[in-house]
Amino acid sequence: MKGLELFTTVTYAHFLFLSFVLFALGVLGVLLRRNLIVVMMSVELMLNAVNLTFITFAKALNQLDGQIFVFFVMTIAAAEAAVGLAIVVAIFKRFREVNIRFFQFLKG
Amino acid sequence: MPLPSVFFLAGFVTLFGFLLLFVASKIGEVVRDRVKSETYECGLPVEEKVDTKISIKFYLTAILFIIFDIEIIFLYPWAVSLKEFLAQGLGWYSLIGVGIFLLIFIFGLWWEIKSKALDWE
Amino acid sequence: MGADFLEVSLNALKLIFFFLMMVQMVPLLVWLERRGAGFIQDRLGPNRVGPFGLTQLLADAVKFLMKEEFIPQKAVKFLFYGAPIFALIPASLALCAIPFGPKFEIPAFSFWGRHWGPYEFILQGYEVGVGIVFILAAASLAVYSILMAGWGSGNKYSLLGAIRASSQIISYELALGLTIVAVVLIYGTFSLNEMVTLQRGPLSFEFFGKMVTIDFLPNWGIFYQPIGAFLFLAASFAESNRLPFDLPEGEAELVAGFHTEYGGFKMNLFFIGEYGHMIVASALLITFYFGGYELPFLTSQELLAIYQEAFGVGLTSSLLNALTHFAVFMFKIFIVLWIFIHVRWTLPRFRYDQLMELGWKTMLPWALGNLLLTALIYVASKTY
Amino acid sequence: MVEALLFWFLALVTLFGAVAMLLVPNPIYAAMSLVVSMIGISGLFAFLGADFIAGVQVIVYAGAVLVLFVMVLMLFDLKSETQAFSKGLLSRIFKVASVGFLLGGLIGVMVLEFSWILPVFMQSSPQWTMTGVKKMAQLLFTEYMFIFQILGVLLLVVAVGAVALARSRGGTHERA
Repeated sequence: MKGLELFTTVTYAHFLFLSFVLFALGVLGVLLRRNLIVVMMSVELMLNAVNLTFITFAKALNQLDGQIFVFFVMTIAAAEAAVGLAIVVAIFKRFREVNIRFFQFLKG
Repeated sequence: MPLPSVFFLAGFVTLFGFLLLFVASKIGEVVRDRVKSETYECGLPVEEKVDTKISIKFYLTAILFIIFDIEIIFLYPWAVSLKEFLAQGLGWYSLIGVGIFLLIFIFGLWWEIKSKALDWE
Repeated sequence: MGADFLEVSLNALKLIFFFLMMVQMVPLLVWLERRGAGFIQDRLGPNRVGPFGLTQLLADAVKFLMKEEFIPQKAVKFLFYGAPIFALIPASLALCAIPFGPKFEIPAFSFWGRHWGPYEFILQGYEVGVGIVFILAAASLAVYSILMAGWGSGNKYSLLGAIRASSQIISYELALGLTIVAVVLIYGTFSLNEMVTLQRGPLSFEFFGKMVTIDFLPNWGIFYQPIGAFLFLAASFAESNRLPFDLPEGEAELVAGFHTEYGGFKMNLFFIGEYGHMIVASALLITFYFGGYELPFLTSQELLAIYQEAFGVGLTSSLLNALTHFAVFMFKIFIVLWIFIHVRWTLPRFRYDQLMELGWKTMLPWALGNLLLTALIYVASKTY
Repeated sequence: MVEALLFWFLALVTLFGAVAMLLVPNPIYAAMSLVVSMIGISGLFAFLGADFIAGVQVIVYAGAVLVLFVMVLMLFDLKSETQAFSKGLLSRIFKVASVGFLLGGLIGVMVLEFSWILPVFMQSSPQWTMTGVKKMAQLLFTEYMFIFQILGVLLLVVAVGAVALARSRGGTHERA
């Protein structure tokens, strides 16, 4: 069972690794997707990956500050989603689509 | 949190629903009909619209819900540990702190009501 | 889930039991609802099939099973089938976190040449430390099945009904959340089991340094939170889409709301989900404000002592104790469910703008005021 | 052993949701897969003993933020998208490669720093979590009181701003 230890015991490293992968997937979503709403969802995923890191360290260091920061990050994320979607709806009203192509209209 | 139990139950419920639907689909007799599988429109011919307009109010409601929901969630840790605050002599301190927060909350709600963001005509 | 094989399997069986109990209560409630409607409207209701029409339920179930399974052309297949299955999950997850009775103990015994240690079971699917938060989280997922159904049907009435329903649910969730904050404040815990424990005995509380005890009243939450209890009841009507808040399926406007395209067993699953929400709401109301599974003037320990005197210490008395409290809890739930049914056949439906106005401009301020008042009185009475 | 199984199950659910969100062209399906991912993450929080945060995660993300996303997507009625992914094979390869580089760097740092490879055990006793919430509240309402107030102001600003933005002049929908 020596070789299987990676799978049979869960370590903090597992959580950190998972959160890195989630963060990378979020970055990929921001870079590759063209729908503004999906881009925002990818940002939410990145924030969640960071939250996972916070909680992992809170547990590992036995300090609750990490949990409080997750609380704050969630608040910011919700606020960002609210304003961001309001902007997306405004863009949709104007251009009838929510594609990052919209940014080309922002040139002065 | 008893995660294994929660996931077991969720899995069981899903399986239960799936099996019931499966059995129901096998028992009932099926008569295919072109008209039957059309979208239900109270018997009128189906009218295709390019986009169904949904009032922007619904989405505004959802946005305001997010904001107020977060504010309410902030109150939970305070409410649950008010006894401990009182035991430490921090009762009024925490109440005033949360009171200021709630005043901002109430001001927001008042503003939304006054600016007619919550009116449905 | 448990230490050894027996405990794990018993716990799993317990979960399945609670889920099936919820499913089985639905036809009973439908029968009660139809008979109740008949009673209220001075007519008979279903009375042909079996005694008092009770086997009407079986006939209905068979009818649902025999119905043709069909899917509209425009529907998205995955969402269309997924929505009714998903509709069951939030209610059953929430129901299993509510305590239905006190703990009962199985003493150690030997069987099959093995020693099986003493077990302790609780009449509850699983015990969650942060019970209320868990239930709120599970209940907040209910919106998805509605949205999935509305979008997956490919019908504009369904979509409009779904968006209406989800808007309504999230609007009333705010008032509900605020009343629950006041409840949490009174008890100082998230755990439903602890709340039930705290409501034992006669009404007694510390008021400006004096202990006040009123012997003829039980120590129930309703005496601390009368406004909160009423707000909670009203908000849970809206959360479970019951009349007078059943705007999502206002027949005159939207055919049948988000389940316009559904029929047969898929419809039935939605029904189970909806009634499940009703059951959860009444169980929560009982747990918060009406003493949970406890009898008014006899705590579960006292009753256990009485049973132990009669049957001796052991499995019989503790099991009898648990079952008695289970019956008490079910009785209380049925009273609340009868209120749900009675209101449905008494009050007319709101208009949608009235509904939203009630939610945001009346219930939310009242819930806020209730919370502030509770907090002020609580802190003032404990410090001076 | 049970813990390891639970962890891998949750990790797979989370990763499945995230990958599906990345690859599914239809934005509504993407939002639904993100819901799955969020629930997985909340399970991981509960695994790490942060029960309250896990509940809040589901209430806030799955119950509020993503409902808003799904509702807005339904409002737009984007049944299928003409172009879900960005164009250009070369730029795509470049993007994926740079993200891979980032991920490799992160993992490299973690592997070099061995001290985090400690086994973690699931906290399931209700007592621990209750005191956890209470301790958290103690910190939140004393040390972080100011940030808490500031967040209240921020949320007020967001509420006002979102209403103002939603009512700004637009094409398709009438002014509310």
